[in-house]
Amino acid sequence: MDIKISEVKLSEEQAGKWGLVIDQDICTGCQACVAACAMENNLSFVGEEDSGYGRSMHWIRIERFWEGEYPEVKMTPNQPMMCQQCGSAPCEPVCPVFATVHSEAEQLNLQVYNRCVGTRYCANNCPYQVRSFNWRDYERPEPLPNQLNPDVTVRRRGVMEKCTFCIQRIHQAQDQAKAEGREVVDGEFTTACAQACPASAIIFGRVDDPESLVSQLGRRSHGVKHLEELGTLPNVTYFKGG
Amino acid sequence: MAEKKNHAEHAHGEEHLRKKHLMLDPLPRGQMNAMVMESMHTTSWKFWAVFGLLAAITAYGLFYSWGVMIAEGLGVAGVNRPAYWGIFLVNTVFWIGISHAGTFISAILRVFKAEFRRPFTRAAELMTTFGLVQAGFSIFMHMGRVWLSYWLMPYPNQRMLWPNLHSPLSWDLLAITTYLLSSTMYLFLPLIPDVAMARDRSTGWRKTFYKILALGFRGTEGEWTHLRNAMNIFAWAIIPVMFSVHTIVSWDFAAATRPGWNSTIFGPYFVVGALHSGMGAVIMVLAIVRGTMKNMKYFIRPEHFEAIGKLMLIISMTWAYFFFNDYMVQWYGGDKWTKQLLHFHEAGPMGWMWFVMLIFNVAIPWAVLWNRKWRSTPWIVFTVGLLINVGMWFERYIIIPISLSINRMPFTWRLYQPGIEIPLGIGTLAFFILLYMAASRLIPLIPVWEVQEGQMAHELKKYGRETVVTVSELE
Amino acid sequence: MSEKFSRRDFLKLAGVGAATTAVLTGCGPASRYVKREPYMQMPEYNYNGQSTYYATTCRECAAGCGLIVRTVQGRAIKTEGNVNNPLNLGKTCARGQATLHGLYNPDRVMDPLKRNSRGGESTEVMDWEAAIQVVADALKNNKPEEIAFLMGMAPDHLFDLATDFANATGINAPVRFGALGMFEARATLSKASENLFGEASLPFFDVGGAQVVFSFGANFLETWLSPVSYTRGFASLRESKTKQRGTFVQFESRMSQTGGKADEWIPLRPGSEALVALAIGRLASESRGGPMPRAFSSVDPLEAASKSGIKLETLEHLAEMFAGSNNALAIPGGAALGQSNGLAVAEAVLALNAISDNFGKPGGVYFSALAPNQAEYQGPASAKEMVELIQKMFDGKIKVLFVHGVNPLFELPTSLEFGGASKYVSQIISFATFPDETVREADYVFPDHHGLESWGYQRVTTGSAQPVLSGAQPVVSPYYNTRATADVLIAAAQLAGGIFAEALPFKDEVEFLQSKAASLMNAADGSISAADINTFMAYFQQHGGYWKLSDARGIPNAVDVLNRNFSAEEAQFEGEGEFFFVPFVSPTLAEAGANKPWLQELPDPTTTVMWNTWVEMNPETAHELGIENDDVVKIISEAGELEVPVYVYPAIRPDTIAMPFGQGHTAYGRYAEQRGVNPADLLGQHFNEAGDLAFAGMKVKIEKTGKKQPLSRLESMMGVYGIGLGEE
Amino acid sequence: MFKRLFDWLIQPLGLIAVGIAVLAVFSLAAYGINYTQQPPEQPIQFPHKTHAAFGVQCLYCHPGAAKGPSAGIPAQAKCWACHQQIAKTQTSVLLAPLKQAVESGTPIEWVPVAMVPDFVQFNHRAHVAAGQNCENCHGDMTKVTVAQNPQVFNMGWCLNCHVKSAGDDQEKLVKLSDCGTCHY
Repeated sequence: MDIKISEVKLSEEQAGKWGLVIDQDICTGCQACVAACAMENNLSFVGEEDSGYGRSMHWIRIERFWEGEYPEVKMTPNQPMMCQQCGSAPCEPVCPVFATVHSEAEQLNLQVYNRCVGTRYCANNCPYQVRSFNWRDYERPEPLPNQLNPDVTVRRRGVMEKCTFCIQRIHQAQDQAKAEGREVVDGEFTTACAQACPASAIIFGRVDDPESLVSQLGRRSHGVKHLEELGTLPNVTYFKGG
Repeated sequence: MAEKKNHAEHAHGEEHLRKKHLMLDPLPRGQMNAMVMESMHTTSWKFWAVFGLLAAITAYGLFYSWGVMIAEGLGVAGVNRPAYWGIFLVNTVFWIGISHAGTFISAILRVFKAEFRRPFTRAAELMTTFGLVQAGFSIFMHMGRVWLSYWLMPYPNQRMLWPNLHSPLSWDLLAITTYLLSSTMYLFLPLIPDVAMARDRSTGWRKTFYKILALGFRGTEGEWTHLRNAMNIFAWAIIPVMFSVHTIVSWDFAAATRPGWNSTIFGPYFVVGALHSGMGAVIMVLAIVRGTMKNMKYFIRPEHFEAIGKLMLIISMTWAYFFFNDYMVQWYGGDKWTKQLLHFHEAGPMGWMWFVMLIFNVAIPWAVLWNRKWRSTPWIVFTVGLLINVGMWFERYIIIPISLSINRMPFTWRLYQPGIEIPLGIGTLAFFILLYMAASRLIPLIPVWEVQEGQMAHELKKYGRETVVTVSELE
Repeated sequence: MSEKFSRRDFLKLAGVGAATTAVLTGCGPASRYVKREPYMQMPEYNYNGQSTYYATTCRECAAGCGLIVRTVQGRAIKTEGNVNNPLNLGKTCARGQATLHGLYNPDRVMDPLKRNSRGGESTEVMDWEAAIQVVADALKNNKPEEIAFLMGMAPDHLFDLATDFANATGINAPVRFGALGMFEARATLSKASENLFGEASLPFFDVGGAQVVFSFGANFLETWLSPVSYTRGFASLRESKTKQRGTFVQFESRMSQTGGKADEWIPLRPGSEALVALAIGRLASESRGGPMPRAFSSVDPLEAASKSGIKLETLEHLAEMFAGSNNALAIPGGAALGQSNGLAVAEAVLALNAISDNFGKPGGVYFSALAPNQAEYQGPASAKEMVELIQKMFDGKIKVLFVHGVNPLFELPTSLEFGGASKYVSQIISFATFPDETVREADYVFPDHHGLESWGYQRVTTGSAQPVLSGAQPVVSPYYNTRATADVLIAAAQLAGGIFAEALPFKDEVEFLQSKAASLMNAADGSISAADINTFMAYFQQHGGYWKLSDARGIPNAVDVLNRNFSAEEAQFEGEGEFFFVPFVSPTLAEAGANKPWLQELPDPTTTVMWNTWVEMNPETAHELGIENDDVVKIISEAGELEVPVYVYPAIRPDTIAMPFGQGHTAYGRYAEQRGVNPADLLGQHFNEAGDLAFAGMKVKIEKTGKKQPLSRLESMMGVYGIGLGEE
Repeated sequence: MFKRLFDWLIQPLGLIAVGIAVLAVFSLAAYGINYTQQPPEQPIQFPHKTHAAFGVQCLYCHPGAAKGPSAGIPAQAKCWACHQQIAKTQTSVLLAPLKQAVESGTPIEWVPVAMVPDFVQFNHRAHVAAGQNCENCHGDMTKVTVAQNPQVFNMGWCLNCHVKSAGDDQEKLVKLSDCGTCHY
């Protein structure tokens, strides 16, 4: 069952705009991206009990599995998993109120917090399981709220959330470029995870610009897009390496 | 065998047939009306004790717990990643399933002129309406921000925002609303002559109450004609609605890109499943009504249990067929995640549920209901009905939270452990029974006019040595 | 209703109505209750709603990475790496990201406090005048040799100030200590380097330039020396675009996060590292041909194979791999050095590098570049040196102990009895930012600013080819009534007068910083230069520090390395019990991260456990003992015992158990307290020849307790391990 | 009891009572909504019209509008820069709070008038750059004392203008009606 959707010419119809390239071979699993994402995007921490029950709010998680048994045991390459910003996202059609909706302008899967009524259908239908739900109003005792990023909405209970590709940074860069009367330059800004990554295993940029770094990296032959066979047209490319 | 039977019939003859069949055992109309009125008026201290207990359970389980959940967030429930849907949706599907029996009995059997339906169409219809109410509760509970649920409704607004009609949930909302409205109408129409009857035999606030409900029905020929026409139209129209509702509910799952859900056969499979649990529920209700309400032994007789039991057997077989079909299709599909899921169903930590489901839904009904004597015995069919309902609830539990535990991202697999869903679920059950108890003392549970109509049409005729039941067309 | 329904009541009612309406229409909290206070005087370069960025230095560990902090309206919002800082080139680790949860931590020391009785809860708030008087009195009323400074590992300006102060006044030279240094076995590294190359310097391993990397226990992707810099090196080792993808082999008994990235992970019997290194050296020399160097001649590969539990074929294959590359690098570190023979391990592994003769070459071994205002490498204190200090405390030779930047009651093993010794010290004054265990045992706490609120600089000890002095400046004004410890010391010294005042002739901390930086102002090859000190300091803060532009790494003199004799002795393990005990530093929490909620919520890179401590055990061992995941076991060592839940870990030797260090606080704020256990409680008083603690040199017993404590994991036990899936 | 209540409710007087109750609930809600739209009380009855009449430009006090997301409230130092040279400042009762605030160094607590909810990411700069004048949204400040909103800042109002200003430009419409333009 190794049919690549790209081979049957589906993906060209809806080219993404922003994308990530992730090199699993150099990802060390250090969690810097996870922490950076939490700080940038005002993620709540949920405490021991809830986090152990699958309720942690990580927008990006690093997956690792095991191969073989001791002593020939190997840890599989760390796999950072975040919203793949699918070109044809399964989460979008199922939302009854358009809270999960495709941004035509940025070609991202938006989660409009204030429209969300919390049916959680989108999360069920996400093959990547990268959506987190605000199960409670998680406490942030004073003065921790001082750290909150004013550019990102603080979510309250009953609302779905997920990786936005740091859309606030996209807007900021675009606004800045517009004010200066120019186009956004590749590498001018990046997502919080990519910016923090000590190994530079995460690279962010325009996938629709053939000259951008992500496009150049993406053309390397062994890139994989996860669950592409579902026709989701994801915008995150993984290199397993090794 | 055939000879024996003939012999028996000869021995008892007409007397036996009359005793067996309500339609052949007419009572004077006044007496029958009085019996129904009496059943409505009689309340023992036991009734009030149960009523009070249920009211308390409803208040705590449904309203208080829900309030807590609204205030605290869904964290008090057991839902998590990846089982984002839990018992709330199980209960929604379950109650919608229960609601199917009413329509099936009163509409389909009416359309097909199955005479045995007559005494209990109302009892079944009430289940439809009250079941849908519980389904509505369950689905609203499930929402993270229930106070914004009106956003699911299409209404003109400045923001140029509409509900997403691509979403199966939007179809659900439309289907369930339609079904609730039409089934309520359909419950109400045949009720009119009976409340008119009750109005004429009541005093005080009951009289006022029935006066409002009866809409001034006096029983003239013209009124009857209109009523019959209306009932006919509704009976036909509600059948596709009924089928569509559960099909659409099944699309919530079938339209999703999840292993185990993405199955083309879910539509009919769900409809049959709904009837399966619905029939079980009807037979339980009838057994309880027969056992606890006054004068009901006259109206509800073993023949009715026998007839419903037969239906249950057929439905159980159909359900088994669809289950098997679905399983085969999924298994042969060869998708590794689906295979993993099927294996998880049977051998996972909740594997016992899968086996219990099959035993309750298939093995026990098949083993018991083939026997005429057994299926005519109220307590036996009551038990079978109960087991079927448990089995069908398990089926939905397997389809929703258990199937959600397994997905294409093994790193996230996790089991679901219910939390506040349990009091909330018990609350809906208590509220259902509470509504039913209240209704049983407020409106005639037996459609008297329908029974009388049937009795008028039935006759015993003798052709030589044979006694034959004949039914004349009334219309 | 006899009372009158007042207008206020009515408005309240209407307010409730409005709030309800707001909620029902989805408008969130009614915004009309918000108040806005304008600045009295708007700071320059500050606009409403726009971010201001400040360069500073990360103080979470001693590496000294440069940070750029985004601030909005006086609040620090986000930290990013300083792209210009040669150490981290714009990158940060998770701890650097979460430093804001330290800054805005709900549990900080908010005022100078006097503790009424040590260990007690009751404290009195003091004002800073009184606090400075206390310090001044402590200086004046004691003999200089009875005063000691215990400081954190970071070689920062405060350490320089304390050193200058000590030198001028005759008080004890400040002792720098940190658990990270202890678990890194820094002293062993520099001692080995002294023995082999004649210079007690900290080696720098150019992982990025190598083709084959053999690491003996070095957890360089986690907390070891300078993780961000080493991670960058690792990434370029693996980079396959411009060169052949490098190979990485890790030798350790328990798979660390670093080991998880290895192409080949070789589990060896703890204690046999030196033997294995020498055996590989011998086999590699054989494979290369030529005369057998003396260093490897006496070792028997067969014996090494049998004692280490590595197959001989594997050893041969590894040796061939090592010999086959001209760019092979061997790194000693971590638990391999924290054993009784740690120094021998370090020397043997360093000697391996002589085979590919990579000293001072790309992909080889260097000496770390010394920071711009540094003359020679000064390592932090080894555990042995700490014991000396503790002994002095026991003997009553220390009357006043100043503690800053370190939490000895948590970081030092209990068996070293810092707590017991502190009872003989008449006055303990802590300058901690957070209410940690040591603060609870101190008589006074005069809280320092958080790192992001303070001035300073920090020398980069290792990790950068260029000499780097990372500069720090306050990115936000202090949130609480805290004061820079340097300022307190300067003020107290002035108050004490005499030699003390002469020792610190500065107005304040900033003037001290200027005096220290003055020599760099016009130095050649600097990243910045200026004609006057004020301009220079402005540049210094603006750029986040000062660095030289050229490579200044030292080249080890390795002429005789292969002609030495190396000990192949195995390590001695203390204590009775069948399990080797390997404590390791939690990669996400490290020694001081436990009070930052988001660090607690970060899954451990290898086990994905959050918010707790666990003990790792091989599945086979667990099966034999009848132990399952989440079963609480009691671990008994000669020094103590702990109860901790089990994580059945597939990549650990069956005769080894491992535990992360970082949790188990009894103080340190709401997120850290009463959470997990501290493996340091199990460690005994054993040292290697270099004076580092033999923390991995223990054997322990395990007892079942019958209790269960579920660990919070991010991973799925079903999906990752198949537990509960119905598959056998 | 139930019966008597029921009987009472369906007689005309009862129906009137029901009507009154329903009306009361609705009017309370209406008042609540209305109340949220009232200009709140300010510490100083700041006369925008007076300042505008002196020819003070909006951007003089609210310079952030041209540069970034927030227009900003001027620092007290800015008020004082002009006011300390105005003799009336020392005597006027209305200006006493300002004088006191500056002298005591306590900030004045203004109540924001024009606010969008926290889930709306609003940027003044883009609107100013697109040629919107302040008064298009904030009304004519030459006519009011305390600032008040001439219109409710709700999504319909925003969107209406966005759609209008996009005109026939499809690309612009996509950008201006995208949820992610304001909500993230």
